[in-house]
Amino acid sequence: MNYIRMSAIVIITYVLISGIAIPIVPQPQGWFEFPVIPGLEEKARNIFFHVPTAWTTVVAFLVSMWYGLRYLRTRNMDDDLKSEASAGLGFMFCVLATITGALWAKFNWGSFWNWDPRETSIFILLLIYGAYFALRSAIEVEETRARLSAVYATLAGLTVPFFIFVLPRIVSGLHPGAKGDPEGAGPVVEFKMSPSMLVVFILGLIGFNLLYVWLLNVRVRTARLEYRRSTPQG
Amino acid sequence: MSGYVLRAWNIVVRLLRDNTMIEFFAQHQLYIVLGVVLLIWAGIVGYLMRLDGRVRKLEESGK
Amino acid sequence: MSVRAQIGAVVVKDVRSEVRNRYAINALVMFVVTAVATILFALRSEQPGPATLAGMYWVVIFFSAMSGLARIFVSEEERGTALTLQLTTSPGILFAGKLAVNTGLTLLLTLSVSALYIVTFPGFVIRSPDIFALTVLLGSIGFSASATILAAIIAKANSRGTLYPVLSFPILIPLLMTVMNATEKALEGAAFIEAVGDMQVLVGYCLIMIAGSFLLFDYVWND
Amino acid sequence: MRSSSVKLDSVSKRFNRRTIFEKVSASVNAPGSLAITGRNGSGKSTLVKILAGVLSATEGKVSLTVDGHEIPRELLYQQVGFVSPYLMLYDEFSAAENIRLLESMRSGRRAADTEIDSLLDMVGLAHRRNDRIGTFSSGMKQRAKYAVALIHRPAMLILDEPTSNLDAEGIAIVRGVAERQSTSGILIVATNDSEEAGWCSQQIPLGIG
Repeated sequence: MNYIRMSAIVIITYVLISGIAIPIVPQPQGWFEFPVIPGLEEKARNIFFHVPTAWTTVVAFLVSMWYGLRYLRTRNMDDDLKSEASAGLGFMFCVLATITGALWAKFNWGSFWNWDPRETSIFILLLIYGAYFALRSAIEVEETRARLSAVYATLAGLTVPFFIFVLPRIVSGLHPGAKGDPEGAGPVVEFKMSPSMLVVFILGLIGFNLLYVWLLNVRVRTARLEYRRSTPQG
Repeated sequence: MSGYVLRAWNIVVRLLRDNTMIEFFAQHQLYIVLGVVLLIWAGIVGYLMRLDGRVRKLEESGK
Repeated sequence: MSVRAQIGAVVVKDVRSEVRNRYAINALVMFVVTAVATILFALRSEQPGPATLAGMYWVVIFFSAMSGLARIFVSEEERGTALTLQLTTSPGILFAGKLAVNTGLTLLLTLSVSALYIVTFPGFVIRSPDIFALTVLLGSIGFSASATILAAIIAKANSRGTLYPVLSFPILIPLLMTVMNATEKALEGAAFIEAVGDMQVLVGYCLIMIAGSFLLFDYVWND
Repeated sequence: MRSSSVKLDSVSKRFNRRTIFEKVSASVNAPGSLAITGRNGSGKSTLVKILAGVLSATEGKVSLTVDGHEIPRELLYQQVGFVSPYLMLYDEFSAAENIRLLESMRSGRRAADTEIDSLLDMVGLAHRRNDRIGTFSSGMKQRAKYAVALIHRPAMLILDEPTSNLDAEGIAIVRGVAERQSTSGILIVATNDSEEAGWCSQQIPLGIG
């Protein structure tokens, strides 16, 4: 855990410094300069923060679902604590990803929200997290709460393939001539970045996931303490 | 002690008077953003470390 | 086959119960009528295009279904007959029966909303009946597959009425988007080949949701 | 007569982190009977629900064996009859309809009219055969539940507070049912009435201490 903590701090600090400070120039000379991506320019820096948070959101959701399924098998309340903690963090990262995405969209596409496929999927992820917590707060018996929220998380997880494979096609069908500049997002989505950017980008992915692991660890431990404290003795 | 403070003050005054610092940041506004972001990040890390330590203490006292 | 007879008995029981009590039907009918009337007031003499009509068509179905489909498990829980059911059938048989009843109810709902739309909106002309029929059929099956297991979850929670649409919406979005897309094509008179992709998505959704709910229902139903 | 036996192997139940009961063990071989006694809130109803496969135990194991085969939990309903005041029948159906519908849900078979009539006759409801359960008094509802619980000749009959809401005639009927079940199969009675507990050859007290 100590290694995870230290590497999360080091990597994210590095990503912050290099992601913000490395100048973007037309002809990059080495690792300390980024090339200009047409249509993105300085806005390209968002890649290093937005994409990792969005990625972590999905990871957190899958972890939550995994522990939910494990609860159904083991009926061990500790698995439910983990599932809930991961969902809470996922929600936080989801909000961050939505805000960074919306800010970027404002300056790149002209408005905060365009219902582009990716924006739609993150919106739905927010809804799923919201529904998950609404369900949890509506059930008083903790065994039932753990059971039903695990089932709901799994049901929601079953729809994920549809968002990944189906949504982009359908939404562009629903919104012909949608505003925006598909060229701008192209190089990012298809990982056609210059090596100097790719390094920072991948470090960003790793760093934010390590941060998530650390946060999850702290949250699960506090949840365990709380659980133990409220358990009647004897 | 007061000698150091005085010397630092003099440097700041000179930087401001000659406009070197202001010019530098006027050309590279990104560094201000970087400074702010790093400050926030340091705050978050510090808070998390403290929280982590407190939780560990509680865990140990519970055993 | 004993299993088929058992599932049939669940269906018979629910249908007969519905005929005597009209828990769901009355709510559904009133909801559909009010929703369509509100849309008509809002539009006055405007004539919306196929995309808007297809969207509004499924919006009415979604919200009416949300007002009625949860009854199938909530009523058992409220009357205390859930325990009786637990003592009389296995979860799989019960779920199959309830799913069949809800699918029937949803089909009835889509058919009556279609009829109402055809009568009240001059622009709602089904130019590709093949696409429309298949969309409505697959849409209803997928709809009720998700709605039935969510109803079972809701029945065990407090604040049931408000929670149901909240839980269903994210899970139904892929389905809603696809059926809206396909319905739009049906209203525009597209050839069937153009909607094949949508149909594949719908079939996939139905299969995944039905299989998933069958596997998960045990955990919802039994403590 | 089928050979059957039920076994409770150190069964515990916790609920919202509260222990209801801990390490309860017992076993009954057919023909035989077991009374579960204890104060209100000692977990009698919880234990019989675990026996019926409706609730799961937090720890321990419950197994019902019929003709040498252990019945999996999802098929327990075919072997168990259950009567209790908190069990509800469908108000909108008549007594005969309730029996027929529930039996066809259970086994897929259509119960013969004669079968239903003889059961209703036994519990003294023959004259109200076609009246809706919703119009019944609570004692009559309790009687109807016996008919529903016996139609499939269960290997294990579970009675939770068997005589609640019943008059003297009803109690006599129930005593007859209990006697027949304990000489042909397994009878489980959960009660805090010492007379009812006396119908059974074994007793386990819950919630001591």
